[in-house]
Amino acid sequence: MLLSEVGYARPATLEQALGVLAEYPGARALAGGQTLINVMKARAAAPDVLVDLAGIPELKGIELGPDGTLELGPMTTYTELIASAEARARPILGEVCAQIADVQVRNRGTIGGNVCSSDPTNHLPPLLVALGATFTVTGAGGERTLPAADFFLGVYMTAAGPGELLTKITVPAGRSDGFASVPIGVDGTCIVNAAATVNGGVRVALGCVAATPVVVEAPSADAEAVRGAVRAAGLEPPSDVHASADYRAHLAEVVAARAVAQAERGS
Amino acid sequence: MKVAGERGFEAPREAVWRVLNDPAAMAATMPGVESFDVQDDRHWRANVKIPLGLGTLGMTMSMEKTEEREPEFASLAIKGNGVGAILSMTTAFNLSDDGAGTKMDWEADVRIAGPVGSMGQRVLQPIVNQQVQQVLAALDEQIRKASTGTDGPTAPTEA
Amino acid sequence: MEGIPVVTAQSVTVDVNGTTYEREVEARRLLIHFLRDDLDLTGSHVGCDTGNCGACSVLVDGTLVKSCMLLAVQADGARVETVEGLADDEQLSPLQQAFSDHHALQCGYCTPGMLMSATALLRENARPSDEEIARAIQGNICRCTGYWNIVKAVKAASGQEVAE
Amino acid sequence: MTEPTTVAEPVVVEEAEAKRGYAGQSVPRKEDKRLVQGEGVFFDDVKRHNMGYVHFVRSPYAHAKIRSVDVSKALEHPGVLGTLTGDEVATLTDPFFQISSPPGAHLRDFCLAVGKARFVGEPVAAVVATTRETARDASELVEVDYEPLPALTDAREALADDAPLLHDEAGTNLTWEGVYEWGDLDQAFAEADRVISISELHFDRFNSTPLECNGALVEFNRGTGQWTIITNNQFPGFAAIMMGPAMRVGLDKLRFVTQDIGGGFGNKITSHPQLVACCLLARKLKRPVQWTEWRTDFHLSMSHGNERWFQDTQVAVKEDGTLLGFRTTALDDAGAWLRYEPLGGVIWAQVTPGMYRWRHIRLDFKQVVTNKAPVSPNRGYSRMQHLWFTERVIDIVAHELGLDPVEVRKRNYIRAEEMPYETPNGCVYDSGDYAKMLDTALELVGYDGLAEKRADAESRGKLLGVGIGSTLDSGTNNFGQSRLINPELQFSGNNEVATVKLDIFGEIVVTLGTTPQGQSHETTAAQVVADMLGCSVDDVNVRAGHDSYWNSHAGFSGTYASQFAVTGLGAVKGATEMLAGEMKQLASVVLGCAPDDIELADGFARMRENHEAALPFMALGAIINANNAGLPEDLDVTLNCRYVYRPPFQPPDVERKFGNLTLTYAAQVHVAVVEVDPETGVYELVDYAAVDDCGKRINPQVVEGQVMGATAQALGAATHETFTYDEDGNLLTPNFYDYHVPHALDMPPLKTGNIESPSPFTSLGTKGMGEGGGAGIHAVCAALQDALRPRGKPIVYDSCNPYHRVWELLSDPESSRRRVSVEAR
Repeated sequence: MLLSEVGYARPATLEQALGVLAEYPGARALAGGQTLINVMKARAAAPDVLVDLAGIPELKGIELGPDGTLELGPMTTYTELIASAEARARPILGEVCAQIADVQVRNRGTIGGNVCSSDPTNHLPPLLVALGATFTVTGAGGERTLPAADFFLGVYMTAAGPGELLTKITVPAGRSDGFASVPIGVDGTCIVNAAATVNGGVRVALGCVAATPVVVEAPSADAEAVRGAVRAAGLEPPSDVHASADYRAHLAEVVAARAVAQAERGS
Repeated sequence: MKVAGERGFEAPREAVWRVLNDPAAMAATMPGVESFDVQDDRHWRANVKIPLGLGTLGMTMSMEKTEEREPEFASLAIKGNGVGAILSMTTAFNLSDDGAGTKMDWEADVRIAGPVGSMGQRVLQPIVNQQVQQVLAALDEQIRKASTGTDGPTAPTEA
Repeated sequence: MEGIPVVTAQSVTVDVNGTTYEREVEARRLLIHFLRDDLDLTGSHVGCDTGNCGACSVLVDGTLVKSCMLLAVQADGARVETVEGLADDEQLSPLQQAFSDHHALQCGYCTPGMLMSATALLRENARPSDEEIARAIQGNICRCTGYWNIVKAVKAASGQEVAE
Repeated sequence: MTEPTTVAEPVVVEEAEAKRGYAGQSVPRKEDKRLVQGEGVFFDDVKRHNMGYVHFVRSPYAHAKIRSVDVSKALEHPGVLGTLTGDEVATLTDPFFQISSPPGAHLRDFCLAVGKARFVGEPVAAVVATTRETARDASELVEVDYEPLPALTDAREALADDAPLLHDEAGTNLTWEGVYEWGDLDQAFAEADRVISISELHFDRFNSTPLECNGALVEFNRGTGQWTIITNNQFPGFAAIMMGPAMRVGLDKLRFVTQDIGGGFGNKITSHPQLVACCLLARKLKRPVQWTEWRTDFHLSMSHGNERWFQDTQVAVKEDGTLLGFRTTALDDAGAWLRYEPLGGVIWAQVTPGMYRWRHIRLDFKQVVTNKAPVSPNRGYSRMQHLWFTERVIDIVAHELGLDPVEVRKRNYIRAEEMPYETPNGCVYDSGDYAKMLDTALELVGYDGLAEKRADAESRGKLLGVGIGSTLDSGTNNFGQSRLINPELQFSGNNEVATVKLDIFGEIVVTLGTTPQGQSHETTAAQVVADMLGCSVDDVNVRAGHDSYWNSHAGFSGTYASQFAVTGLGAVKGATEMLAGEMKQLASVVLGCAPDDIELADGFARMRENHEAALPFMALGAIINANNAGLPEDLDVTLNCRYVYRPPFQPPDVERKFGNLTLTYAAQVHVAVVEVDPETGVYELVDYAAVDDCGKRINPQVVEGQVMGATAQALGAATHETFTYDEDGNLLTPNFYDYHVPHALDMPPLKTGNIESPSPFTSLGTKGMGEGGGAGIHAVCAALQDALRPRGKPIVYDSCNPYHRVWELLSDPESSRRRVSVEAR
């Protein structure tokens, strides 16, 4: 419950934030804090410095381009995204954010924090991978853009390396998306989740079955085809108190098919 | 938590064995090693800061070679003591010739206790897997370096 | 590049329920401990160490948050509302009164956080349904009541009929 | 979730004496005004000048020798005020008194681990510093040299030759065992048409996780040698008995103070080790010390409910489903220490036959220690495990014999006309009508229309099941049952105290010996007093909380074991009767009549025949307290009355393990309707009814609140709540991340009903209540077994059925079925 001593900085600009991150190798960005502060309470992590991103206007906001592309500021809270008229261009985003945790967490937690914490049970990593989002990462050396699938490197590890920040999430246009999960209790932590799109091919990203989302392409939206594709992916999910590896692998097939079915209904 | 695997190296068995038994080379494969000292040919100690993305986990690790049959088999017992965690691990590897290269069968039993352990297995198991993958990738690099004499990076790239 | 300050402690000014407080506080201090230990506002409680239970729920600049997942320094300059500010001069608010009328509390430990969540809900939604109420208090754990009477109380406080 | 529905007309079995008054009414709670304003005083709200914060260093190992503990670096840390280690504790204190007979009696239990750590999270040392954060920082600097030992985490392996031995002093992990046998088992099995064997059932480890964890603020008065312990311990009487001898001081040196407690459910009975550590630190450091237990600490180390295996069960049954008897072995996992145990080894016997008429019963109780957190009472303590077992047996028997579980229950329930009913072991069920309760519950869920609902669920690809959980909530312990555990123990009976006084300005002041945690004692006590004194509840001031300085506590004071409505209110009634008598006597002297001519009404003591001749309570209070010159010398009136309620118990017969172990038996029948998704094992409670009978209800709203809360806890325990350990003894559910308790959206629609069967044995017709919610666990297990029947008739064998277990039952029903066999005779 009690944090180790930590430094705190509240930059007003992206440049200042990157400056602090560069100066202190043990610094970590503080977004909504709904994961990081808890990890610090357990003292499972003890960053030297927290760089509070709340005061940086350019990291906020949602913009809808003329072609339907959504540009999401990483400091957008779930609540803001749910309420955003622009974000309804890709309705699944708001629908999934509304399932995350509870009101309080949605009020503080940010979409950037969700993906940067890269907890395998989070909702947004598989969703954004399935939607084919791209992430813009900014560091002292400038900006680079990479597909969501390449952003997630491991548990708590992303391509946003030391001295870098996730500065933008770009979601392409599309409507036919689905999301399904088996959580622990209503809207609890996910045991397994899956996001799907059928904009073009059938693309599923599975969460909770590996350190990072696992992408599965199915030959058709038929439930058996989807399940077969998941089976063929040869998942080796972790086992824990909520699910054995076998059960997780089984659920992965079920939720994949359900996510695809929802996506089909939306198309 | 048990993990195991098999890995091929494009180097002769002796070269692989040398790297696996060279504390300095091994230190270079481990994530976040800050200092390393060899107490005797069976005991090493290291101070590490394992990168965990949200922060680092500082640990003092002591390693003991518990069994050795040159040039094919060795086993190690590793103990780590840190603020957030206590780690204990036993690992063993078996080397065999595979054409011009070497095949390594390895297994490890990793146990973690303490606050980090309380973060949940869903997180720990993948973390252990990814650390193992990093070690193996770095090992590749060290073996390549040792067998070709070229300078590769001495430590894995920190994500 | 001109570095910005990195501090391990700083002065924090907050307005809590209409009173301004200024205190020197360590950066690592959670808002809940700042409220309880430094400001002696012990109405908000701690029931977990993982951000799950919601007993520490308060409003920061009108937004419902769990004050155990916020550093006190992050609340610098903010307006904070806690359970201590709900009643007007000992006169219970309709929501507080409804909690009592419908036996929506037993030990009373989760109640302050629960009231803040309900307050936030009623400000946005004057006539919530049962489902909306349950969703609004999803982040608040109560181990005594089973929630049924809490839903009933919030509904009654919004002026809607409830079954007796 | 939706609002609860209540049957409009409570079914009243026996018309209670029709008398207008507060008793029987849902009077608004006195506690609420402060609690809804955040003005309750919980232990952690109290501060003292210069107080230090305690942080415990806890073992990361389930089982390890402690070679050394070095606090030197911690002591050098700025802000650190001092430390406490096991070595110090071993010289400053004696081991806690053990309830058990040998070999459990040989355990040497101190407030910190001495020489060896026996579970993950066990306190090994303590550090005190000027802030909470600093104390934790410094605790990380304490260097403990551990030598890890193999851990014992499965009770079933505790007796193996190569099992790790937890306590060398005991020489075995089997710390207590006892054989209970009543009736004639041979005859029962000879008469049986069928014998159903069940190889193993498992009641899982969980607890009710009160939202406030344990803690205390402890001050030491060096002048008087007395400690003041401001704490949320819910059974100070027990804590004092444990702490005094260990600390080598008299009990008056331990002053316990409590105001508000954030839930207890039994889980706050065994905090005495930590309280001793705090006492030692307060004395050593010459300043108040404060300890707050955090959630993860609580999960790791405090008060798990008893985990129990029922092995080699055999049930003797007639063809028509008449139950004759059973035999079983109960293997109880106590965790690492016997902090309240082995009382669980006898408490279950209060409900030996469950609600059924079988007369031939044998139960071999074995309790073992393991490298897990120590167990202690949890709402429904020890009876819940046993009643879950009897309910599981009923459903398994019914399903295996092709009978209807409703009919089997009705055939075997003890009948209303048999009350009071003496059980095979001499307990007396006071009153009740279980069949009527079942009918009420079934009606609430529309049982007659269930086939339709089943078909509807099927059309949606779901499996619908209905399950019954019937259970008893035995209240008011006879502590004499402890002698069945250890004949040397000098405990029996029970008691509780209240004082009621009329103060100088006419204020009625009540003190209780209890330590309520949400049970509304202030309100219900005021109702009883107001009715008896003929005044308003608003005129009755019931002091909040408990303070052993008030001298209103007895040896068994506390709040536990469903007894306030009997012992607490019995004491209140007794003290109020005394006060009423004194008030009448005083008024009669003043008004010049006989005491019998006086009545108390509307805040006056007045002559029955002449209401004009009246004295307001204020006058009476003033006369005795401030204006007493000239009163007759022989007038023995203080208007300050103390009464100790003592239930009418006899010590049980230790040889036969026979006797009345409990005074009252409230009953609950719950019915759950569940829908299972056969593709995933995920299920949802789609309907739920809880029918309660706790005799005379003083405050129906409060009673219903207890029913609802206990139900919610049971539903949590039935679905997700489990303290599961890995083979190394790491707790896999150490906080609310992985230990999922029900949230608002998890709650099913709830319908409640009630029956009132007043207890013939209590002064108010009340029965203790609040612990009967375990019925929910039984009902959910039964509903799942019913729902899954079309899929290979799996047997629900565990009390906790998270989705993965349901999926296992669905995908491999056979392995669960192998646990059960039916032999035709």
